[in-house]
Amino acid sequence: MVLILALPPAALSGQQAQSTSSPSSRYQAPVISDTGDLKGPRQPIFFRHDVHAGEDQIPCMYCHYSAAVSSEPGIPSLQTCIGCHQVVGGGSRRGLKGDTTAARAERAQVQLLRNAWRERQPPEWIRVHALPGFVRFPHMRHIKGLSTRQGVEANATCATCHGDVKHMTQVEQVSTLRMGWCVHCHMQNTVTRDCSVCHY
Amino acid sequence: MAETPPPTTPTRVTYDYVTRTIARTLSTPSRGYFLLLGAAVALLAIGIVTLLYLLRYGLGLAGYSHPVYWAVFITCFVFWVGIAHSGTLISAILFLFRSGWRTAVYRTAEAMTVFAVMTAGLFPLIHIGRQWYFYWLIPYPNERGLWPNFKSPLIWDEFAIGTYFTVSTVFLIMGLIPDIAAVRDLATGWRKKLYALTSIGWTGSNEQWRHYSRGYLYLAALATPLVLSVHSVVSWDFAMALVPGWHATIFAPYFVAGAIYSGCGMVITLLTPIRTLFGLEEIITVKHFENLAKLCLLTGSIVGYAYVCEYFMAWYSGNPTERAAFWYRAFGPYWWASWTMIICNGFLPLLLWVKKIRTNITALFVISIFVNIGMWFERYVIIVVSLAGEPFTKWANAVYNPTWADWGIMAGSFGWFFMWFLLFVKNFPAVSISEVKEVLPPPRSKPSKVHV
Amino acid sequence: MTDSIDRRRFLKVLGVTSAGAAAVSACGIGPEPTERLIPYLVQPEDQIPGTATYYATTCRECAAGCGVRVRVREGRAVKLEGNPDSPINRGRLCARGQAALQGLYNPDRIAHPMVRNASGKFEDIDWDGALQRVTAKVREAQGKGIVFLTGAEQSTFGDLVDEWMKQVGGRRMSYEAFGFEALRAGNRMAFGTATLPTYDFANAKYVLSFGADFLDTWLSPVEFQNGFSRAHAFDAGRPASMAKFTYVGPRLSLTGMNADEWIAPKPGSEGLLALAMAQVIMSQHLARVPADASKLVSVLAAHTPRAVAQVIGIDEATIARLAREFARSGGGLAVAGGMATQAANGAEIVAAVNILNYVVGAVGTLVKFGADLGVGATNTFADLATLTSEMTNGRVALLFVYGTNPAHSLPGAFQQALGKVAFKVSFSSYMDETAAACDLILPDHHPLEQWGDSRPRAGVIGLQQPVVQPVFGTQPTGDVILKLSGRTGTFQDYLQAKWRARHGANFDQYWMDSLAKGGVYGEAPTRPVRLATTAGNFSTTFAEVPSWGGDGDQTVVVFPHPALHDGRGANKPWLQELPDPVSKIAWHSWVEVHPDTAAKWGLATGDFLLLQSKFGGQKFPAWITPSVRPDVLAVPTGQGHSAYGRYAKDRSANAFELLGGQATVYGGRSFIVRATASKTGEHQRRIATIEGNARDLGMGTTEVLPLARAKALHPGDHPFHFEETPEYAKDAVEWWAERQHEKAELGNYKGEQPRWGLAIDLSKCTGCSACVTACYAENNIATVGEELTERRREMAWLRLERYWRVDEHDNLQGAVNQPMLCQQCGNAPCEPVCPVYAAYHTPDGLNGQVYNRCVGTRYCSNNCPYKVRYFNWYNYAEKDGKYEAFPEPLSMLLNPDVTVREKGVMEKCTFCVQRIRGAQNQARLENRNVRDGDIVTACQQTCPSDAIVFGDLNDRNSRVFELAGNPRGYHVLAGLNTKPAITYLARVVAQDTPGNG
Amino acid sequence: MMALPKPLHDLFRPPPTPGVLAVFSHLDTTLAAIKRLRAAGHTDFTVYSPIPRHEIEDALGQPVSPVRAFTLVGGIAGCAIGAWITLWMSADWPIVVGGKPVGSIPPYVVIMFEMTILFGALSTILGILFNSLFAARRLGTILYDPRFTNDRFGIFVPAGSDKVAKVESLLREAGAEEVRRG
Repeated sequence: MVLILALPPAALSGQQAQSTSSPSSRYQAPVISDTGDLKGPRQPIFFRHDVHAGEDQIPCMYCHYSAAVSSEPGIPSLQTCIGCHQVVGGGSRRGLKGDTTAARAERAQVQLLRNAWRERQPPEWIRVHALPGFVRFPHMRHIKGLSTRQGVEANATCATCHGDVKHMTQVEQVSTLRMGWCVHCHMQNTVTRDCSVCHY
Repeated sequence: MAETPPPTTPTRVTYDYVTRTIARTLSTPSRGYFLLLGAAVALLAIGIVTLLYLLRYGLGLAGYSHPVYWAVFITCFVFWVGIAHSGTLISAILFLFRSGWRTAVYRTAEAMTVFAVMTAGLFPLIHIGRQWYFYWLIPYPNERGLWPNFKSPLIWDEFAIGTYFTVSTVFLIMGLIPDIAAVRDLATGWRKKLYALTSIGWTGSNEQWRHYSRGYLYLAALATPLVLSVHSVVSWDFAMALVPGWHATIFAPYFVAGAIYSGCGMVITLLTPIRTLFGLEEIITVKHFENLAKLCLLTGSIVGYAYVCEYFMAWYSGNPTERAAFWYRAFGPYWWASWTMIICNGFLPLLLWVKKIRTNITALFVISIFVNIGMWFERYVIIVVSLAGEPFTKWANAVYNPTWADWGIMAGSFGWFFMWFLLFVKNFPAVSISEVKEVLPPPRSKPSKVHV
Repeated sequence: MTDSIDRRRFLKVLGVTSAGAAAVSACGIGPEPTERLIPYLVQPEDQIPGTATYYATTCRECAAGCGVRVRVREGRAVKLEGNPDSPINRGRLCARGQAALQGLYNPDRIAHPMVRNASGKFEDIDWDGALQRVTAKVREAQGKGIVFLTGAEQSTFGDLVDEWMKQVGGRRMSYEAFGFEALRAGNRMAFGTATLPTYDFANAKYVLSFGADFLDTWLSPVEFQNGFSRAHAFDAGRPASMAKFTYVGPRLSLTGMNADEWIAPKPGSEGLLALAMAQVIMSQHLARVPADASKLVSVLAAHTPRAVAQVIGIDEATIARLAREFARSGGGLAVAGGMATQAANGAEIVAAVNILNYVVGAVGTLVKFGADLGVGATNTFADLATLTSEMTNGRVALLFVYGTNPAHSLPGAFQQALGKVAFKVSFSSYMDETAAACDLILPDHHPLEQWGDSRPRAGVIGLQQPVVQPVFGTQPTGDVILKLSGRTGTFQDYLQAKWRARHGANFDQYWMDSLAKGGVYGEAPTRPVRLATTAGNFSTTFAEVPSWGGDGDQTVVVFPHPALHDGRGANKPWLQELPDPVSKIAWHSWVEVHPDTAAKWGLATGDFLLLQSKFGGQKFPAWITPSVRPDVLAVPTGQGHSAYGRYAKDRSANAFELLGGQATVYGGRSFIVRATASKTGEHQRRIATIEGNARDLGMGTTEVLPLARAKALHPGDHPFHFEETPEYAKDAVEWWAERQHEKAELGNYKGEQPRWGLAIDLSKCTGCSACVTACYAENNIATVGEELTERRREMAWLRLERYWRVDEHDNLQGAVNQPMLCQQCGNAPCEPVCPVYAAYHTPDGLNGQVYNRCVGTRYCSNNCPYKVRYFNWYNYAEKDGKYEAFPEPLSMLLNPDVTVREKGVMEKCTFCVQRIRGAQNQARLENRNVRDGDIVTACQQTCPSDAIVFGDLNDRNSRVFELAGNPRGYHVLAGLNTKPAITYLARVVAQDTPGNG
Repeated sequence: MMALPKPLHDLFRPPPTPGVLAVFSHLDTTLAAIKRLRAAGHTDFTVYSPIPRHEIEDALGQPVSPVRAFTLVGGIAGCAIGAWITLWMSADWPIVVGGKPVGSIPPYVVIMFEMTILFGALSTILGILFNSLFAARRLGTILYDPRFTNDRFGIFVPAGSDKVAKVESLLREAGAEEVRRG
């Protein structure tokens, strides 16, 4: 685990990052002038998945590193953020296209993070995807199962439930996460519908 | 008003007399009526408050104690379902048998049935642990794609009780329609409007009578197996389980007989004051009571026979757990409940062999009260004592005692029942007008020997 | 006292709040509150969210020093399990060890230092201020007497205290309420060494206990139980190897009820029995007697069976038979302790038993001096009596108390003497009686929060490491002492320095290995001992059975409670709610009365008896039982606290108050006292949670086989085959059953699936109830408290049913213990009656219980013949509710993998389905199938006697498959055709009729 | 009175039927009147009675009520629905309980039975309502007397102005206590 934390994102994503890194085809996250229109809950720091996962192509499991090996995906520790943001001050990504106001705004968000780290006060993220206490959702089983079945890399399976987070400026819940939704998928994939797989 | 009454009939009891006597029961209520109604509502209030407590804090407020997981609530449930049985029996089965005497008592019995089922139906909702999820027992399409388990006797129960409630309600309403029309034609003011609406255009024309009589006959024919099935299904709640003292093939007929027995008892209990208060002595005669008493005697004897059978089979089977269960029942810590039940249901009805007792309404009233008590205890014994004496594992040395919450809900159920019953008898004819007339000789211009 | 913990700080530690919080809120009504996720600042390296991490440390609940592994999830310790590397407990743990977590997260812990102010009340003080005061007081008290009182503390911490005391001119004393003074004195008398040897039960061929409760409270119970069950278990196929166990004592304890034979001589005369047996063995040359034993001949000659039979109340033939059995077994091990050695002549009794061991050659082979037990180094009761008088006389100016609660267990004189001490400092983390009497409280970390070690026996050092962040604002006493003694560094540095001194080269590797393994596990060489020259000099004391202190017509035996022990367990609801293995009484104390006595007095179970000794009087509800001698009343300790938190305070009566303060000649304490008994007229409706008697044996519930019959069994035999279907109907029933099951395999039930099953060997099960507490811990089972326990609403998914076992003359010989849990029936009666499929059959053969689907009709429980389903009558997780089972921070130990059930829901044993699913998930990640042994249920994991085995019944190579086919195997209530997944292996009893030695 | 569009007006407020209403105090006179009316070729007259009397039915010679068909169809449909919900719902999410087949008939018979009764009874009620209230002559279009629910019998004979007098006399002759035109 220590090893993974110490490596830069590209090292982890390996080949994939190389193969898709043609600069022209790269997704560029939009400039957001009015955050009030965005769906999903407002987070204490305006962390943009579309910038990190979309534009910068950081694999999901760089931050949510335990998703493929544990039942809980975990949320990255502040150290993970600061690992990059010690150097990356924000406001210089391609997608901004030189918009100085936007760049200043993004730098301000990075500054919030740096302050939190300095004051050792982690931000309280608002939970977007929550299941009731009586449901078990082992992330690693789903990631393994979906990636095997669909023949894709583990990071590509997240979207099945979480939606296209890579292009979400602010993360919102796209699936109902209700039992009917779970069961529907289980039946489509002919996996068990036994109650005690999720409820115990 | 009949001009030349037939000699065989008392002069006073004519069609008109019947209509007016029965319609008089709907006159402005007395203070006593309001006192009774107030008492019923007060009891109901106790029940509601208790229920709120149960909802807030949990079923732990009741006396439940491992392994007695069903107790007073289910006892009351079976008690009220049992009460509900004589109504349809009297109105449907005796109708099919063309028993003339039923006409004077069947309306009361049928109303009692409907309200008793309404009461009984509350208990399964109250007694479950998460009352707010009661609708999960209903097969409705839902997002989760889940259905109830039709193998569970509780689902059978739900269907049986639901059907019984529906059918007995429509049966009661069907019977009421011609009578409401009769009352409508006497009433004035808002009541006339109410009855005009509820009699849905009844005139007594030959077309109406033609379909009505046929339909009523089919309803009776459907209700008859239903009556037998409902209490059989209720008995299977127990007989399908493997608890010694429950798991017996005799349960269905035993419960049906017990139900009719308790129902007849309750009919006597209810009719006695109604008859006196509303001055219906000439419509509901001692003969009616005697017939009810005979029915009690018959069903009571069947119940007594079932008791003997149960004990005999427990001994004769040689099954040690069965024997232990019945030994516990008779001589265990709940012996008093068992013997109350045996005396009230096994021995008390034997008094009805004596014609003097059978025709003494005061005596019958007292006996009927004991019948009710005895039948309540029968369910208590079957449910609580069988569970408490569970002989499979010695873990089961139960210390069950009901608490205020048990009694509160039970009181509430009596309040609920009597509230509806009292409201009913003051607003709708408590004795069938048209059917009582049917057993009277029709008015003729010249005396005739035509059969009644 | 219960300062609310700083929740924010907690959450930072936790990393994610979701798991625990969601588990508690469970299935509430209404919209889910907005959840917040608080990230770690720095991710702990060895923790993965959603995955448990295990840390090895050492259990400090008693002096046995078992190794434990702590399961940590998201920074919370959620479960303790035995450390398989530890030679002491070999991966097993007792109920008290399991409950250590409730000490860590106890809601009544002292959160901050507290000082007694002028008005006599405690007020908070900061650590700096507190330490300044202590420094000042130490300076003041120097030369006027400083005493540091600890519990049994054979550890580096003890060394530190010794150093500090030397520095300030004080002294350290250690105190254990149930010390082993008689054992030490007896060993000195017989062998000239006052140390406590270790006992090798596993290799014994005959175990004879003179009151030593080695399965519950004596020395090292988990270790001994593990060894004992190896010796005492019966395994068909292997040469019959069952060691007979005979128990000698006035009452059946947990240990006693496992005996094959119970001998109840007059209390205090046990030594005579041992001597008479030795006499028979020597005179009849039944064993190869060591040469130097010849000097005993003359002593023993006075103790022929004929001579002692009258005094001890056991007939001559029995004594001779016991001697023959013991000697001829070729591996007899006799142990003395507990009740038999608490009389004034306790040391002599031990010496007599030592002689018995010696003459059969057990000393040196089964009794191993050399691997001496650390608990033998505590101060004696006489020392404590001296301390008391010193305190009374003002010769102690400053008293430190650490890890012990003398104000509860020592006589009243000690409490009065405490008042004479100028300044008292307690390091207790709980407001126990001693802390409440002190002037300053410097709350210590819980052992799971701090560094330390423990030397339970020579050769073994258990290492103790912090496994969770401190829950409260406590400080480790080691750090405090270092600060007080003016040294730099933490106790961790001190500990490492000490270890480094012991092991110089390559220390870092050594340290990491020790941390990973949980300690250093060596074996001390056995030291040969010879009979001391004085060995035969004691027998004069046996001229008659002694009388003990006090007056009154009744003999009252005070014994340690198996779970609460001397009272230290009383603040843990798991232990309070754990029914005593013998009496099955929970949450309160009792007095054991023989039925004959009860009949004489007109006493019913539950009637209160006032026991009045010369030293004090206490009221106890009577429990009428044949498991006690008619002339003896027995009372457990553990209850009757006047402080010690919400679970312990003002609960029942303190048996210690009956006892006197006079030390015996060997420096111990007499736990037998004369008293008068009178009825008070009060009555408790229900005191025991369960009653079982001999009649229930063989009724399809509990099966017992005599040894001879068990030996004659061949594979494939079915001694308990219960044939309910008559011959003529058999074909029809089988055809029907087959059709049923064919149709039952529709849908997703097709295909090869495992069928999980359990095998429980009743020959191994001792009834110690460790599994019960383990189950509580693993499955978030609510404790319901005394009131609801009395109403039989306890939630124990796994209960131990105790059935008395009598011989052909109806004399009680012991008990059979049967763990009763959900049988996961193949044809489960509970399932079809559920209207909403909350109880249903999983494809892998479990009786699933879907809590969130349950509406609570309770029909399933009514239809369960085993009565193993439990209902949530209230919301036991409701915050500040009347019956709240997990008040903060107790909720921290909730297992995040298991739903916390809400009110109105039925629950039951699931075979630890969360562990099954966890193992399946893990196996799938590794692209393999689940292997036998991957899944270990919580009860199996902790069982000190290895009586429970879990596995797949469809796997022909699994251990459980093999055991299920054992001819001793049977299903409970097989006649009901429920097809349980649990196979019980009948208890085998080594019954030897007289003359059949 | 609210004005209704014509088709609705016709439906809800049909015009009164002209005819004659006779009130009888005795059953035998009523029966006599029926006989005479039938002999006179009247078929669509309405007889009111406080109770159903088989003598009247006999005298009228009506066919058996079609309500029984409703009962039969309802019962069969109920049984089928009972079978369908139990079997289909069990198979929709097959769950094994107590080692029993997913679709086990014996317990489902109970549900089928109850559904038979329920649907049979409900469709019987529908049959009665349909036949006697909607398919029969509409209330309010013919003359009625409140005494008919008490102790009087009545006969309403629809008759145009041409026949009224003749019918009146016929009824009076049969023993009518009172005759009215409407």
